[in-house]
Formats: sequence, structure tokens, C-alpha cells
Amino acid sequence: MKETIYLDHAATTPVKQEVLEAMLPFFTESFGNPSSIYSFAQDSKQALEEARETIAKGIGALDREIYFTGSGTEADNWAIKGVAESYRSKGNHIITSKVEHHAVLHACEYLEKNGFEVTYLDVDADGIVDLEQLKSSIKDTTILITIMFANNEIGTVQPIREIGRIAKERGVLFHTDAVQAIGHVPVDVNDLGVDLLSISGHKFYGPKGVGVLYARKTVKLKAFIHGGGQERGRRGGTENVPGIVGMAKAMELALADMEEESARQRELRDYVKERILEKVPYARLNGHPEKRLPNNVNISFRFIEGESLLIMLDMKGICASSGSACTSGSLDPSHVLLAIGLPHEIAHGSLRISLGESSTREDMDTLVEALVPIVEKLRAMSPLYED
Amino acid sequence: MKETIYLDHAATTPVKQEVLEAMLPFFTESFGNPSSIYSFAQDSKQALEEARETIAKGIGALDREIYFTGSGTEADNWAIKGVAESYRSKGNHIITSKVEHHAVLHACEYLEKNGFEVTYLDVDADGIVDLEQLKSSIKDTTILITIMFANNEIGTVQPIREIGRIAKERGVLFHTDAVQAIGHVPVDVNDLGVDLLSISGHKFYGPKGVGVLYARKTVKLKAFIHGGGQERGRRGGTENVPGIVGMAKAMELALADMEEESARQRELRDYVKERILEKVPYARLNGHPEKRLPNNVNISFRFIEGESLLIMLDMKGICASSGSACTSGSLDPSHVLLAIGLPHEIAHGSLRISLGESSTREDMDTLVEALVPIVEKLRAMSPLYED
Amino acid sequence: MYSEKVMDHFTNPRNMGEIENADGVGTVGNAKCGDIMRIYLKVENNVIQDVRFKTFGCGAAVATSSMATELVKGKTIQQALEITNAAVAEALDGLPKAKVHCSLLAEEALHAAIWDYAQKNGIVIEGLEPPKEDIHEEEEDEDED
Amino acid sequence: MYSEKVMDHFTNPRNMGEIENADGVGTVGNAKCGDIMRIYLKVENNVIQDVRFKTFGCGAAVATSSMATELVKGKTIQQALEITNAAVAEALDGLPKAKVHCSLLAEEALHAAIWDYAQKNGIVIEGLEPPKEDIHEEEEDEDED
Ligand SMILES: Cc1ncc(COP(=O)(O)O)c(C=O)c1O
Ligand SMILES: Cc1ncc(COP(=O)(O)O)c(C=O)c1O
Ligand code: FES
Ligand code: FES
Repeated sequence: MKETIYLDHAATTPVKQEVLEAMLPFFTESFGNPSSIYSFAQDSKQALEEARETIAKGIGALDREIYFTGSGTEADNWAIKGVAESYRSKGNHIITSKVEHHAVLHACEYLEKNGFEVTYLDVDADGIVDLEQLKSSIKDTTILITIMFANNEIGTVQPIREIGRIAKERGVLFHTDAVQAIGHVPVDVNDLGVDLLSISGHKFYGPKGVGVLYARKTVKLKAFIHGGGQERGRRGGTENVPGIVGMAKAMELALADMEEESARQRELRDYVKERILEKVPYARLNGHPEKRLPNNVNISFRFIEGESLLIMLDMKGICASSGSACTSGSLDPSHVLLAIGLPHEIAHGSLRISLGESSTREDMDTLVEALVPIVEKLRAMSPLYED
Repeated sequence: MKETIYLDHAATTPVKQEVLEAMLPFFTESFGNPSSIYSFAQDSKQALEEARETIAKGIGALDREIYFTGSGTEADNWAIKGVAESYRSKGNHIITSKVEHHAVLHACEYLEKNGFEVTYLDVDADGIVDLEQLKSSIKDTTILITIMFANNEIGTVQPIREIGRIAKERGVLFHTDAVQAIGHVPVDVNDLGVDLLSISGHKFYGPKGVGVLYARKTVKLKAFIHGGGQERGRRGGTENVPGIVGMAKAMELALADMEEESARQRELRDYVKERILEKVPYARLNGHPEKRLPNNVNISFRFIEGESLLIMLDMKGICASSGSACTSGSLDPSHVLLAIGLPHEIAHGSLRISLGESSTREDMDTLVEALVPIVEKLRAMSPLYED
Repeated sequence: MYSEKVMDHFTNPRNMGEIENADGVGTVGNAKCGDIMRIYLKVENNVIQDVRFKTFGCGAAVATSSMATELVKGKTIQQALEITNAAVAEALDGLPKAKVHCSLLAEEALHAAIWDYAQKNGIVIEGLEPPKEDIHEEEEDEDED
Repeated sequence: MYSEKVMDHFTNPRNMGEIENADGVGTVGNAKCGDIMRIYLKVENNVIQDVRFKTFGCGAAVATSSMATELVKGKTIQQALEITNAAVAEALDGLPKAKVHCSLLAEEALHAAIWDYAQKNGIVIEGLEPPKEDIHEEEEDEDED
């Protein structure tokens, strides 16, 4: 079989060998429940607390502001529903954007059905939220602003520091879904003025099924998953020690060479983007040209449909996606591409490639080589394309 | 260092070597996101669906009735809060028992703060719920009965089939927290008349941080964690493929020799229980003498306090617990022991040992040998003991 | 995800292209996903002599277009009208549940082309409805949240 | 979990036991956990000549009992009253946060024993309050859900 070129790191990443090795002892040997009091369980407990420390340090937080969850999605749900519940007496208004991940959007929609009012901010053609609209949307009843750090489809990085400043000035809490940002761009919660932040382990070479919610110590945060006294009584459930240890190790590794590796990927990103735009007519880059994740390229090809494109790339051994992985079963065109103003049929023909540590310039060339005839073939098939 | 004798399998279990091996490929090699459409991700997707099948078969359910979660606690929360939300128009009354795990109790208390009414059934001296009280508690507004399968502290197994029959007769949904039962006693959702059931991987030699909610296909179940379209749109979040694969493998292995292994543990259980009661005065067995988990022994020693006992056992290399692990940080006496009628100071002096596949008769002897002088020493220290 | 037959028809679509001066042309859009299909017919003596398609859509849409054209070629108009989307899907060894709606696109495009042919030739075909603007259909998914 | 000092005093408690015909005996219960401690004093010329304890409680309770008795032995009543639970905890190289309340048990038991001694001997000690039925204290935990 031909080699696979994996260009879908925004969907998920492999667990690094070193990460797996850090996890292994906690499955079969040091498997104790961290809540147990006997000394055998102290290894687990210590590993858990060291992981907490590593992650806290990684985002400039205090240990006690780190809460482990079962996914990025859970962190998003908890942040939004938890703040909603805790601050309901203060107000019932939440501000988010039209380009959030479904974990945020659907949590907001759930709250709308339960007496909350949600403002969905517009974004400009590059996918950046409208700060003036943000300011004018804040009212007395606003309790939370939740705006993602970097978009999972088009890679646009939001002006987080500015949003943090506005939130602080107006006394509103600020949550950011940093699932796509961690490990790629520097994140410091104090520098950025973020009060809550979501992380997911499997997006930076850590394991799936584990995440973090950072919540500033001044945030009143009701539990979302009720149970035992874990996570300072705020998140019940026996801690996923191997997963947590793996996530912390992955963060440590990612941060260690982030600057270099991001620069390398940024170069590849710009290279492949330019090659594609040069070789394929009727193609456009989606997302901000500079304010974007170093590993994200998102291009729309007019007249063709995304799934067909992906299948044909797949047949060449290239793994890419057409939007977010978790909605690839869905038939709706990407809400993100619609929000940046693409018409329906163009939104339908978009390709997202997301680079990773294994990506090489050769891979980029292989992709472009494969892409050109595929786009031609599909356009020849398309009733929309008349040339 | 002396060898550790691990007698706390109700708190958590080690991951079996075979389970770990089943998981390994999905960390570093077949790491694709199961929602992705390219063929590289088909391994993950297939593994996910095979795991679903294994687990469905293990409890007599349909594949589509199995929803993967991030823990047993999440499954409990989802079952209870999900049913509450979906059936609110039908009624706001929930029936549970006084001996449930905190995942159930605290979810119920949360609902009480949000307009629901909860009846907490009494249990008898052996910890069995009062079926007459159950029947008379059901009213027009009752939408859910949630009674655990087997108690995590005292091991008492509830009359699940009878409760299932009552629930069915009265048209009320029935959820059971089977976290402690799976792998130890046969569980068939149709035979038992259970509509929803919670499972946690790490209690039967699977990994931590992964669980299952079974929900009968006729149950309307709102999502609890909103996000992507995973789990048929009902539970957002990238699937924890290695964890899920491990849990399924662990269930398969546990069920394969459950009958023999349970019989073996039951014998050890009765052996150690009798030895302790014979050697230590003022000691009593908690929980039902026969209707109990094959691996659970819970004994109260009058005049002494549990933590001291555990620390002294720990110093002999014996891992045991005094109640549930996740509340061992808590100072309150066990709500379960209070519910079976123990006075406060006796409830405080209880020891839970829970056997596992590695447990031997020799371990039981070592435990008894260690226990006798420890109890004597602590009693000599106790202001309550006058002999 | 897709059967081998689907993949075969997707990668080597039969009858892809246009017919100049076609006797009937039908274009339909899918309300569910927004995809578009066009079918061209050459009809002689009530028999479909030639058929071509163009599709802007997913793999299933391309494959069903291809299979549908194969199935109707050489058939009478009446026989062609009897071919349902289920028959096309079956001929492809089935489609994933979420992709069943795509096969409807082929059925509707064919009907639209036949309607166009009938209109142009003043023929009334019993039971044939004018093409809808969009294909509406029942949600076949279960309750999602 | 516990410091080495705590473990030492827990496994080898000093002054454990009773004093027959003690000059003062104090028994207190902890409202928070329900545990119980009793302290016996032998006092001569206002000096604590001997002290013993019995404790039904956790490791921290045993260790603080032991340490508290060590600290007061040979001290005057006034000096003994100055020893706070924090001092006992410090002498043990600290206690886990959730166990700070256990050290209060030792302080209160000591005060109760001194109160008993004072009552029996008609002595009034300034600032010494009669023992409470239970030790109540502020929640030191943070908001739990
Ligand atoms: C009866 C029972 N229910 C629920 C749970 C919660 O499971 P988990 O800790 O995996 O969330 C446990 C164990 O902790 C349990 O024993
Ligand atoms: C921006 C963003 N938020 C949240 C998530 C959800 O993370 P997870 O799937 O780990 O729950 C993802 C990825 O799936 C994401 O890209
Ligand atoms: S998804 Fe549009 S035709 Fe298949
Ligand atoms: S827990 Fe009761 S004295 Fe420490």
C-alpha cells in the first residue's frame, strides 16, 4: 500500500512515543485511585498533581485553577453552562460568535432554550469577530463572552487580548476555546485576560478523551458533572491518570519547541497555499492570511464539492478534511464558511489541510500534484462549471 | 520493600496486559479521528463500532443503545439529568435510594435545586431498598427510578429485576448504576427490565476515564454534553478510541470467565469474612450476607476509627479502604453505613476490602494476621473502649 | 464507508458529460445538502437512446448519477420512470444511511429531464409531476439533540 | 499524605493511656468528623506533671494528641493554655489542609481537662471558657458544589 500523508492534524494527532511512555506505568503498575489514602496510590496522586502543575505553568495559571475533564467538548460545556448557572442571578445574556465550534454553539443553543439570551457576533471576511459589535452588544445582563482562540476550520486567530481587555473593562467573564491554539501559539491567561479556557489533549499529540478547563480562581464555577470529591469537589469521576499524565507530557513537549516548529510549519503552510493558488484557478484562501494558525490551510475550489475531493485525495493516500472532522457526517455547509460570507456552493467545495510535526515539503508537493488533476476531473463533472 | 497486597478493587483495578495491548495501536498508529472520512480513519471507526458491539452484547443491548462517555459518573449524570430534561413535561418526580453513589445522589440534589422532587428510599439493615416504599412512592409525576445495581461500599445487590418489573408496570423509566456489578454478576438489560444503565471501564480491568451509558432505544434522551455529531448526535467530543477499545476488551475478558472467577472470589470473601469475625470481637459484617458482590467484604470494628486502621494496614503493605475511594478525603461518616442504621461512631470504624483476580487465600491470611493486632492497638488507644 | 460498487462508479463514472441539443434536460438541487445534478436525455420512439449527467455533489451523488444513467439507457420512458432511488441504491450495493437522500437526487433529476422532454413534445405522462424547486423529504435521521 | 513526624507520632504515640485519679479529665468531640479525644492531667503546684490521652480519630488526631501531650508536659497551666492547635500542627511539620480541624481536637481536649482541674480545685483561670459540647468552627474548605 502507498504511504499515507496525514494532513488532518486539526482533527486529531497521533500520541507521541514519549507521551505514550509517560502514560504506560499508570495503566498496569501505578494504577491506584488518586483519592485512596494508602501509599501505593501516592504515585497516581503525585503524577496527577505534577500534571496539573505542568499544565498550569504552560498557560500561566495556578495549579488550583486547572480542572481535568473528559474532553475539550466537556470543558466548553462546563465553562458555558457552569457560568450560566453560577451567574444567573446577575444576568442571562451571553455573547459568542458565529464561527465557534459546535461544542460552544450547541451549548449556547441549549441555554437559549433555557431562558438565556445569546448574541452571535458576526465575523469579517477573514473570520475575525467584530470588536465594535462586541462592545455594543455588552449590556447589564451580560455574564459571559465566549470567543474561540483560533478557528478549527479556517485557522483564524481572534484578537484575544483585545477581547480580554473589553471583557475586563465591562466586568464580564471571558471564556476562550483554545483547543486549536494550545501548542501552536503562546497562551498566557493573565497576559490575555482570559477567565476560562478549554483545552483538549489529542490536538497536540496527547491522548483522546482528556481535556482541561482552566477557571480563574475568582470565577464561581458550579460543578457540571456531579459526583465524588475529585477536582476540588467540582468535577466528579475517578481521574483518568494515564490520560492526564499523557496530556501534560504532550503539552510540555509541544511548548519546548513551539517557536521553531511553528515557524517551520508556517513556512510550509505558506508554501503549499501559494502553490495551490498558483496552480488551480478559481481557488481562494479562507481565513485571515496572517492572523492564522501556523498549520492551517483552508481553500475553496469553486464548482466542486468537498466530499468528492476528499475521497479522491484519499485514494492518493492523502488525509485531509473539508471542515471539522466531527461534522463531516453532517450535510450542512460549514457554518464558518457561511459566516465569512461564502455562498453555499463555494462553501461546499472547501479543503482544509492541517500540518503537523511529521509534515514535510515533499508532502506539500505530493499534495499539489495530486490536487490539480482531481480538481480538473471534478470540475469536468460539475454542472456549475462551464469552461 | 514489602510486597503490596491490593484489596481495593472496588476503588479501581489495574489495566490487564491484554487490554493494554488491544489499546496500544490506537494511540500511535491507527490514531485517526473516527469521524473522518478517509480510509486511514476507518480502523478507528471500525474499532469503535466493534467495541460498541462487544459491550452491547455483554449486557444484551442493541449497538445503537450504547453511548460512550468519559466516566461512570458522567453516565450517571447524563442518565438522570437527561431523563429529567426530556420528560419534564410528563413530571418532575424521581425516586432513588439513600445508598446510591454520590454521582447519583449529587445529580439528584442538583435537580432538587432546579424544581424536581426526589424521594430517597430507605434501605433495610442489609442495605436492600424497601420495595413496598418504592411502590407507594410512585405517583403520576414520577418519571424515573434510579437504584444502583450493587453498592460500592457494602456490596449489597439490589432486587433489580423486581424493581424493573415495578417500573414497567407503572410506566416509569428505570436507571441503574451498574458500575460495581459489571464483570461480577450477570447483567442483561432486557431480562432485568432496565431502561438505562451506567458502566465504568476501570472497575473491571479496563482503563480509567471511559464509561458507557446504555439507553433503551425507546428512551428519549437529550444530550448532556453538546458538541459534534458523535454518538448519534447525543454526546459531543472526539471519541476516546483507545479507552473505548480497552473497555470493550476488558468486558469481553471479564465475561469470559465470570462464573468461575466470581465463585472463586466468593469463596475467598466468605473465608476472610469468617476469619475476621472469628478473630476480632465487636466486629460486624455490613451489607447482605448472601445478596452481595462476590468480591466485597465490609466490616465495622467498634471503638476504632477507619483512617487509623487503613494507615496501619498500609504500613503492612495492605491496600484497603474505609468506604468509597472518592470520598476518602471527606470527613463525614459513610451515608451508606448510616442508612443501614449504624450509629455514627460504628460507621466510622469500617473496613472495606474488595477482592480481585490477583487475590489469593494467602493474601486473606496475611490480612487477618495484620488486622488482629492493629485493631487491638487502636482499641487500646480509644476512649470509647473499656475492657 | 462506501461499497466497492459506489467507489467504482464514483471513480469511473459512466455517461458523464453533456448531450448537445438534448431532447430533455433536468436540473435539480438537493434541499438537504445543496448539491446539484443535471441529466440530459436523447429520446427516440419513446426510448432513451442516450443519457448523460453532470453532478456537483458527494461521492454517493456521483455514483448514483452514474448508476441511474446506466439503468435507464435503452429503456422506455415508462420503464425509466419506474426506477426508484431505492433501486439505484440497491444496484450500488447500498448506501450509508446518511447518504440515502443523495440517491433521491438522481431519481428527481431523471424525472425532471423526462418532464422537460414531455413538455417540449406536448406529451402528457400520467403520474409525472413537474419538478420541484427543491427536493424536500422527511428527516430520516432519528431525533438529534 | 502525612509528614514523617505525624507518622512517627501516629505509630508510636507518646503518653497514650489513662491516669487513675487524674486531677483533670477533658473529653471533646469533633463536630466535623465525630471523632473523640480525652486528656488526663496530673497537676502539682500548677505544673503539669503527667498527661495522657486516648483518641478515637484519624491519624492526624492521634498524632496531634501525642504531640500536644509532649508539649504540655512539665509546663505550667498558663503555659499549657498558650499552646495553640497551630503550634501543635507546626511541631508535627504541618498537617494536610483537610486535617487542620483534627489538631483543634487536641487543643480543645487540653482546655477541657484544665477546666475540669480548675473546677475541681475552685481555681478561676482567666480567659478559660467551659468546654463546648462540640467544637464548631468555620468551614475552611472553599465553596464546594
Ligand atoms: C457505584 C458507583 N457508581 C459510580 C462510580 C463512578 O465511576 P467513575 O469514578 O468511573 O466515574 C463508582 C466508582 O467510583 C461507583 O462505585
Ligand atoms: C475549536 C475546537 N473546540 C472544541 C473541540 C472539541 O474537542 P474534543 O473533540 O476533544 O472534545 C475541537 C475539536 O474537536 C475544536 O477544534
Ligand atoms: S451529500 Fe449532497 S448529494 Fe450527497
Ligand atoms: S478526621 Fe476526625 S479527628 Fe481527624
